[in-house]
Amino acid sequence: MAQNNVLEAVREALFEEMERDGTVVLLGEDVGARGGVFRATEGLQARFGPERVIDTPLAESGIVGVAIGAALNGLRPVAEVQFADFILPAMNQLISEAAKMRYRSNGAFGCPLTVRTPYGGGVHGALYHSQSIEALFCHIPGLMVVAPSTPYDAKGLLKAAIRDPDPVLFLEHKRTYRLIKGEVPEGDYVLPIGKAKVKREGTDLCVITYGLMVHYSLEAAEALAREGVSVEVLDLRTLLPLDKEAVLAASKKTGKVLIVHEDNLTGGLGGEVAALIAQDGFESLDAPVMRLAGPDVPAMGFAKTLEDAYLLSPEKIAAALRKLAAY
Amino acid sequence: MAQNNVLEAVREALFEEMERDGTVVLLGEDVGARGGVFRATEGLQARFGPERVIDTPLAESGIVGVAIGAALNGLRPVAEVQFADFILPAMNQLISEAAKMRYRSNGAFGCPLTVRTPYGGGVHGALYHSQSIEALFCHIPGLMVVAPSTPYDAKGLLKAAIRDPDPVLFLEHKRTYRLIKGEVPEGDYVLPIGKAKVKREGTDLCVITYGLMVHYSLEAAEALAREGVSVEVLDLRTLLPLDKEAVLAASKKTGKVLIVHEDNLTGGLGGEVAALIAQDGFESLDAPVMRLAGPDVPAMGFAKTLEDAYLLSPEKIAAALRKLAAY
Amino acid sequence: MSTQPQTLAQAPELPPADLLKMHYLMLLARRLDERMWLLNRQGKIAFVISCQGHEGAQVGTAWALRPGIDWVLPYYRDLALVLALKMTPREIMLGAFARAEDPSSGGRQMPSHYGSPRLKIVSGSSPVATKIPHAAGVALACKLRHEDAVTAVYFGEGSTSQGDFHEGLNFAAVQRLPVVFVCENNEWAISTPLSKEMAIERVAQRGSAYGIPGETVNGSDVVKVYQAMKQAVARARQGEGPTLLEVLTVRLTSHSSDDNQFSYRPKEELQTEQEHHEPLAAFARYLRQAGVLDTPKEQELEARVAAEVDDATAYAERAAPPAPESLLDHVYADAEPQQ
Amino acid sequence: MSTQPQTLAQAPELPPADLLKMHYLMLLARRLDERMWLLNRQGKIAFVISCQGHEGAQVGTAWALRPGIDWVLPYYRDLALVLALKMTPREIMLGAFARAEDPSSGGRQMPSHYGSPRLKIVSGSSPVATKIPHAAGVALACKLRHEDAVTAVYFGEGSTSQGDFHEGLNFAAVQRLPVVFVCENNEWAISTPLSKEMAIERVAQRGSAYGIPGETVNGSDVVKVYQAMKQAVARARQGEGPTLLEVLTVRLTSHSSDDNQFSYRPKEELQTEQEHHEPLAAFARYLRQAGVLDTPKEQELEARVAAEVDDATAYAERAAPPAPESLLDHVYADAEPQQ
Ligand SMILES: Cc1ncc(C[n+]2csc(CCOP(=O)(O)OP(=O)(O)O)c2C)c(N)n1
Ligand SMILES: Cc1ncc(C[n+]2csc(CCOP(=O)(O)OP(=O)(O)O)c2C)c(N)n1
Ligand SMILES: [Mg+2]
Ligand SMILES: [Mg+2]
Repeated sequence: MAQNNVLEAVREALFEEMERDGTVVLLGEDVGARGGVFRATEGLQARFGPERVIDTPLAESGIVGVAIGAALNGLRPVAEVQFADFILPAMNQLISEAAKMRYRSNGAFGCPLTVRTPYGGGVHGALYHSQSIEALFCHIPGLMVVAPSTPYDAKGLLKAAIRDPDPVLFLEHKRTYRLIKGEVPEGDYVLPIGKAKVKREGTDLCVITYGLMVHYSLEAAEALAREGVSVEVLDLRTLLPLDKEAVLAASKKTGKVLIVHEDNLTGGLGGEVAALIAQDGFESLDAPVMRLAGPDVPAMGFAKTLEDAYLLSPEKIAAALRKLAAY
Repeated sequence: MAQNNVLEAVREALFEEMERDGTVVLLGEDVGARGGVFRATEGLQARFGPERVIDTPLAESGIVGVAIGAALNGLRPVAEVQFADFILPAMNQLISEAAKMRYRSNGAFGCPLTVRTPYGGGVHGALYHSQSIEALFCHIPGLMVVAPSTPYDAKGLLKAAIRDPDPVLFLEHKRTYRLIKGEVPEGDYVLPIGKAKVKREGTDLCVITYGLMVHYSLEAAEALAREGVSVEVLDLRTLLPLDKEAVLAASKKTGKVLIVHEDNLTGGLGGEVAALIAQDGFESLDAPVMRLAGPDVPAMGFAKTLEDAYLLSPEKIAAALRKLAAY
Repeated sequence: MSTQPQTLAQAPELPPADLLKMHYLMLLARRLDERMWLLNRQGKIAFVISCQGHEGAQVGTAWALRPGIDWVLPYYRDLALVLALKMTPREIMLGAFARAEDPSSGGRQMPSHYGSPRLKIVSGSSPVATKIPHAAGVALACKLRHEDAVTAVYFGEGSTSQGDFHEGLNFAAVQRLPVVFVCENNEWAISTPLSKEMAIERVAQRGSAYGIPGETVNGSDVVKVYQAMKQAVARARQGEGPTLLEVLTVRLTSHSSDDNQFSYRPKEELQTEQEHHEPLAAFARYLRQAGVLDTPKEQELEARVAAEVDDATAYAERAAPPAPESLLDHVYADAEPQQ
Repeated sequence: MSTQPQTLAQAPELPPADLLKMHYLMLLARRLDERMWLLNRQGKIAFVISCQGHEGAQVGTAWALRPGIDWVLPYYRDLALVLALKMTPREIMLGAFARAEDPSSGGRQMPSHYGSPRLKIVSGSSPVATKIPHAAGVALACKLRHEDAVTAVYFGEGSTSQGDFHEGLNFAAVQRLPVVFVCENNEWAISTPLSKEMAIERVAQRGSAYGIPGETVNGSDVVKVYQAMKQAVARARQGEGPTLLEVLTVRLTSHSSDDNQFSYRPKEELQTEQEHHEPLAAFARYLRQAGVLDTPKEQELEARVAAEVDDATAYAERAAPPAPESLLDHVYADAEPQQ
């Protein structure tokens, strides 16, 4: 099997889906000759032509709005938002339109739209090229939010997103693009949206997380293993709908939960996960449900000192785990 | 003291602040001769002129964007978004601009902006005139989110919002506008942003809530009192920043917590409140932290059957309290 | 809007039967609309938003479209338009009464939020202008499949202030998509007059910002409206790209049943407008002059329309509301409906 | 962009001293910019986005503004503009190195996100076009206080596709606000050519959608740029409302240090552009012809600029980065800074 990085896995999924299904079209800023600013769509316009890989004007609401219209009328559009931070002008289209289309038409119209966007920090992107935006969408019934952490998951889940009859926000952590490599089967496979994955089995504590933090948490778990503490790591993979069974199973098994995300703490997805456990997993808890997340500041700064101060690390996660283990 | 409803309290606060401070200006759709679609700004254009009460074009991003510019340059704008559902086109201005202005300029520029908007259901507003949008903003450091439940709080908190040097989203539950009456002192008083209020003392259980649900919860608490169960009711009043001390105090005092909101459950503010308690109030919990909220559907329907099915009621809250009491 | 007396265009290409059908549809829309206000005042339906004064713009443009073939994205004033596209009075009243059978939304949306996959009427929301980029997307799909369907999207002049208007027209212009952007300009956005919405006289002037033709036509001259729309549709179909078509209308009612327009609108303004731009009366006059309509025919039409309105009202009033549990249906495709 | 050889405008109102200062600022901007690329390639600064090719547009327009009195909302290409508004090379380099002393953001924002309350340069963000409604709001406040300050806001042509462009211009036009909207049209938005951004030839055509004047001027003819801006500023100051001023420029570099423009842009295109529109060389030629500049003067200028660039680089390189704990400061006004 090929060793690919996340970027290559995304590109492969797009390529294969476009080959397979003539209704799949890409649209976004600079997705054509440039192949996107991260090169995720490189070569696709050359292969599929400018009618199916569309360089759009610089207008995110328009991009998503046009994609919604195309989705209503038989296409399977994959819209790229160049950086997740720039999805905000499209919030109205995503929340008022894409998410509510099926519901408001009593099932008559569907919106099989995928919106891909790179999110997250650690690439000196400063305040407006580093943000995590998932929490804003994990509150929106009618949407799905997917955030893979590995090349394998990225390919299988992106294919699932494109084939799904409902709108999916597909979040690609930009730090993982080139950093994270792994085996990716050539050819077609699809992973189910809505299923978390146990990345490491453990019995004393569990970490529930997603995205880049999966890798940092695995490193932290390794460190704790060396200290004799067994840590389970659950990768949510899909953020909406949450895999409640997997969350409650991990919590029940270990009795001590640490929820980790890069996004800032207050109002983040961790609150929902903690609330779920505090209500439905209460009886098996041996300790407070802990959250470790980015600080409550608008975003991470450009200076390396500020970026490092904002970001979590394997060390910070290990420290939180030690505290929890000692409870 | 005068008995006013919430609408009158809002209008009075606006009037008094405009009298007091010549830099306060209002802007929004139909805020002038029409006095806003709910008449919250009635009479203000006649009194203060079209230069200070500005009927804008139909463009929410523009309204908020212009207000931000005005706020940067010495004014205290109060922007009205006609219905909270229509704040979504302005998300980028609110999150990328208003919330981050001070932070990104390292404290050099401030943004003393207030955005008022009517939210919530129960007025046959259907999918797009009934939504609760607070959760989307309670995740945004740099913003404050205020949601009063009574005329007294509405007046005092709106004045605080207008005088605050940072951006405040001021949410007025439209069902409370005419329904909820109460004493409102004439003349100036200001209530602090960030402070919850115990609306009813109790010892067995507590309800943590805000907005219209405060009134429904008080009714439910009354019903439980008749059954010999003592329920405390905490009105959050400010949703960001949360009054953590008040939340933890209520939880500690009663050991059993029910969080109630009209907004749909998943990703709602209740998750954050529950997570706070599950982490910092864990040791005094006698039962799972329960949430009662709107169902996870895009919004409430127009048909009365659908609206009623969506909405919480004193009875539904009382039923949840009984279940929790029996735990 | 100019107050010059209008001269109605000649329409050799429209046979008398068509002209009469158009008149019938305008009348039907007017009478249905009036009945809804009555029902609202009786407390039977919770909300009305009117087409009154816009019927000429709507039926005139609709006549250049092929119902069920061309795609249409209407807005809340477009009752006469959707009737012309073959929605039935019963379907309209089912929406007004928020019944389970309402084909647009099953009673979920406010009245006048039309939708029908069968008729290629795209479900619309309440936030204005969001549908304008949708229209470009719908047309993009048609173009990709080399279909000759045209997409028409409707909106008020106030809604052209929204960013989505700009982004939608720009995208369609760059891609030369087969879309007609129809602006029904009644010079009011609720209480906001044209002069506070924009610093131009004619919305059509906005076409030049996108490199597309912008045209203005008087909405009480139904035949001219038809001709202008026909040209725009032909341009679209021939691959010459989008047109911005502005149709001047008059809002005869308050903005909606929740509004009272005389709190901000001078009565005389409305009267003047009414005299010069009331489309139903103007079209009837034209048809009489053309010898297509006479008093007996008109009485017959009124009777037929009244019966249809009665039937639709009675049918919808008796129809069942959506079941409470159905509020959980159709959040996602794979969620089984509960009933 | 037309490739006709340009004829530089005469500028009787600009004394030689001004012309020389303008040239100095353009040169300073160019050399600072070049140095930043060097530092980027050395791994010393993480990101560069260039003004190269835009200096004429920026200094020409700046010359019609009063630094510290008129309000300016620049965008990331506006290095020459902010230098003309009296930001210093040290301040620029402090931003490039993301130092605590960076006056724009204390090292929080990417380089070229300028801000200074003292100079009335409004802090900008990365999402494009959001600042356009801000400019209207800033001007609204000036108008309300009957100040004669004008507000100028700058952006690229690609950014005119955003809804906020439309909403901002429309608001300013309706309220007749004292704003000049300056579009630096380099015909590229990263890799997207003008033809995929809009179906018009000139951004200035968009003015008519708002009922405001739209004008196009060649950015390598600095004096003409100045004259056009002066007129627009005068109009604003006299209460005649906003102007959309398009200045044609050439993007001499890749979009940013993260881009390689030859992956999408034909080399010849850039060469042609460069020959005809390179503003620094064109202005120098003009000054020589006018007898204001000669070789010794130019050498002297180059030496002075080099020294300034060296000083700024050395100063900023030595300056301290922001303290890690300071990331918690300035979320709200009442939060005490931690240090
Ligand atoms: C985004 C958004 N903001 C506000 C509203 C509230 N609203 C409904 S209709 C309307 C006025 C629309 O005016 P216009 O577009 O001219 O259409 P008309 O009603 O005059 O036909 C407003 C402000 C809305 N529906 N959507
Ligand atoms: C809302 C938003 N979307 C995308 C981007 C990414 N981006 C940065 S600059 C740019 C191109 C801007 O082109 P133009 O406005 O012509 O300015 P130029 O760089 O050519 O001077 C893009 C797409 C952004 N900054 N903001
Ligand atoms: Mg109108
Ligand atoms: Mg450009």
